[in-house]
Amino acid sequence: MALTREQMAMRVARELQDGYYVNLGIGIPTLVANYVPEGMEVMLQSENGLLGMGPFPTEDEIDADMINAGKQTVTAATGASIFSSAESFAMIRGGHVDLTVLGAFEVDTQGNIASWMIPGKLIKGMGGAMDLVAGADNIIVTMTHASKHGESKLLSTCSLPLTGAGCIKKVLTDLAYLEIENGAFILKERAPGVSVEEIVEKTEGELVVPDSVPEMTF
Amino acid sequence: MALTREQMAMRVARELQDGYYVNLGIGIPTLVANYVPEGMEVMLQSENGLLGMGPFPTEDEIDADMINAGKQTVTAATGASIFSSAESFAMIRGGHVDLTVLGAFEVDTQGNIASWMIPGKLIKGMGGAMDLVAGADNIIVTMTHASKHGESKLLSTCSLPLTGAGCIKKVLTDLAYLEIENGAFILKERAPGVSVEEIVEKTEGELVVPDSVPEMTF
Amino acid sequence: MSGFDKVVNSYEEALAGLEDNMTVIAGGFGLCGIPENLIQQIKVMGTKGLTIVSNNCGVDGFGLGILLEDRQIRKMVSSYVGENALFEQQLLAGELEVELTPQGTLAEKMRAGGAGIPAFYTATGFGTPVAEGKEVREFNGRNYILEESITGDFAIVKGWKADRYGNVIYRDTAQNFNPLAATAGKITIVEVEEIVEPGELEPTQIHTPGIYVNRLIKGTFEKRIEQRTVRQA
Amino acid sequence: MSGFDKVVNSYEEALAGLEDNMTVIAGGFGLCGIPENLIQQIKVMGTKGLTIVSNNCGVDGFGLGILLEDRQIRKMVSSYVGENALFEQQLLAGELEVELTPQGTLAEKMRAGGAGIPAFYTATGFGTPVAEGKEVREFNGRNYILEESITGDFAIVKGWKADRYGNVIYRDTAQNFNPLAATAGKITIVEVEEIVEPGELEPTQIHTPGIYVNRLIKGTFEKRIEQRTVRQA
Repeated sequence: MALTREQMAMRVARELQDGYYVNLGIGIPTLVANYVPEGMEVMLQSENGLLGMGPFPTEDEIDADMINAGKQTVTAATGASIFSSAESFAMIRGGHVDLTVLGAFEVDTQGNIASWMIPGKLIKGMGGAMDLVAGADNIIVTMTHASKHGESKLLSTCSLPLTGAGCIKKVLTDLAYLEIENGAFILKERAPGVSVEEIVEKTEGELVVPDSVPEMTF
Repeated sequence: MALTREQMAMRVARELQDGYYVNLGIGIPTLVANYVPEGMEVMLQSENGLLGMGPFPTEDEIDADMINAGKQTVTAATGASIFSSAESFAMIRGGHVDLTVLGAFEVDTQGNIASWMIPGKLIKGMGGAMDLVAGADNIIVTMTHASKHGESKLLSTCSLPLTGAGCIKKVLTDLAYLEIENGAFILKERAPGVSVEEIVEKTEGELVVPDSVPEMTF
Repeated sequence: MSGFDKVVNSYEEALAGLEDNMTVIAGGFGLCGIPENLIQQIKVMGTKGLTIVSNNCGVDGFGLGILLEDRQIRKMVSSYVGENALFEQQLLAGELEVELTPQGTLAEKMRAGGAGIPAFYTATGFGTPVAEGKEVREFNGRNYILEESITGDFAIVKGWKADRYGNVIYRDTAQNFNPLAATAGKITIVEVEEIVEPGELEPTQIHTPGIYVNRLIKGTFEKRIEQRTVRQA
Repeated sequence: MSGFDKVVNSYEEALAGLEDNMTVIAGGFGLCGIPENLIQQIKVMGTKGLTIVSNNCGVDGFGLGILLEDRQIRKMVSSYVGENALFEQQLLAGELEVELTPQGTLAEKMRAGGAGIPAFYTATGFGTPVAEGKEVREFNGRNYILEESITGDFAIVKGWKADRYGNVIYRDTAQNFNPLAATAGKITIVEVEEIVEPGELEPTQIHTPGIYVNRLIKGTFEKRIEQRTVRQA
């Protein structure tokens, strides 16, 4: 079975470490915050200028001046700091964020990522995604392994305009967890009940399959 | 009579305007603060991170955490702001300071200034002087017109290592107020009782003497 | 009053001198911390051909979006413009130009503009469409692109409190691009919720020193929320 | 405690890992806002061959000046080093290297180092000895030189108050280079006068967010004054 969005978030959460500063993109990455392991603390960075993002506000707490990068109303966690956009991206660009999790349309075996633009459709803009992928050492991309039409999103060369070049080393799809090394995807783990064959079939870029590919457990 | 240090400060103070943000260098420039015209307010920028420098503290007010760029204990004026060195030089380099007054060893007809280094003697460093002359549109250099040995400091080409190139337009010496235009010093005013001949004699760089050179009055 | 008193008493006075085809840098992120009344005044003035530098272009009917209604904007420099149907329509019709700029690069371009730094290198955008036509240079084995700074004829800024000298503090995440925009305008106008006397703000806690501020005005603000999200109490 | 608790309990622990020939960035301007106890600990450790990046090198017998006594400093990167006879003596004897850097350029190099900007252009120093060997480029009709950023193996910083998470505020002009140094160290150590609990500092008023701080320690400080100047009450 392919992973649910919740399971994908749970799997990403296993990469967290106590004391990590983490930037979570919109969508599945946001859900990761719900699965921080017991006894561990992480601090969420929101690129509009908030380090230490708390939960959504109650009706009474709602404040138009307190939002996250998705423009949702949020709260500040204990020990938060709030600053300008230049300071926020100084942190990001300077490599001070420990883990960045974001979605994508495509990833390729060179570590390229395409996530912001589909030519011919409207161009909404890259927001902070280009800064995030350029600035972080440790990035996990979360996406479905293939499109609804079965076309692989793990490619030898991205077909869409890039968000960043040569910056991705870890990909979690609904079928597998893979790492990118020496111009190939390395299959590290598979979703429960998903066969290696299915992953091979749905991976267009070069895929290295080790002798043993453990199944994820939840 | 050559101007005294106090008279030089008084003359510079006539260039002030109400609402000016001003950076005053060490020495004669510092004295300018004592001659701000009645009914006018200026705000002093100290490049170690203080906008709105107040007077020296009383014995009771002395605070090691409150100093100026000359490392003297100072106070903050009403409405002051205090910030980092990067912010301070963003202001300076970005051209936000209205007037900069500083001393020099030499100035030349190309608007070059040498003020920080005498080869063979100890090199103490340029501090903020290179940033100040590069960042300000409106700079007044204050210095004696000639050395104690009678050697002119207003040259066709500076002999000492430069602090800044092509950035000086106004010079006040103990003998004259001059502006630099089209590769020459223009004699604008002379000190009371100082003859045009004396100024001509003590100016090595090309000097333009208008038909009328008013005497300064104090 | 002192020559440092930046307070003006009307939005007409605040935006005096704004002309067609000028560049305006605006603070705000989404609808958070936007100079709502200054934008409204630009609509009233009907100034045309504007280049607007702002992370977003508001939404239909609010924020910078209202300047699209009478086609006052010629060009937007933004990182994300996905919240606005009229924007899309004018863009597709070729009536509006857009220069998409990564969010962090946009923030740094404003800061650099205000700080007298004409250009800087960043890894952001290397190998992407953003790098087209830009110099690439290697430092310590990594590739970076050269990005030039931005300054504006005017900057419009939303603060929380300011003293009469134009020392400004921002509230919570309404800070965002505002202090950067404030440094980068030839003329910087700040509208705030409250004006206090000089000396009332702690000097070390001022976000925008008054030296950057030319005009200051007190406004009232709708503060519309773009994505209202709540949890159960 | 939480993984965000940065507090260490001894200066030995604070400077663990500092080795010969490393680069250390230090906050402070003159003797104001210098990390006195961290400097003292480096003296005790006897680490040699250090490159120190700091606006000044203290005075004879205090601040960074004490690291000259046992020749622990190989190279200083500073804007002004005129307060120190031992410095002069070692420089003239060729025992000490100095890279003089304009004060604003030094501040910006630290900020850029922390912000992932490898280099920037500035007009400061164009046409002077500082420009030697550096690229000159024209932007909008004016000449600028290319300056590269600075990072350090360690940064040593003096704050006023910090919470356990390493969020720091500085007092008055003791801020100076400290927040810039804090961003530019691979390992950043902050010593402060008071440590408070997370939540006690107002989030918008924090000068150095805790993300930049690796180790935090409470110290006591002499705060020597370099130029004591007073007026009559």
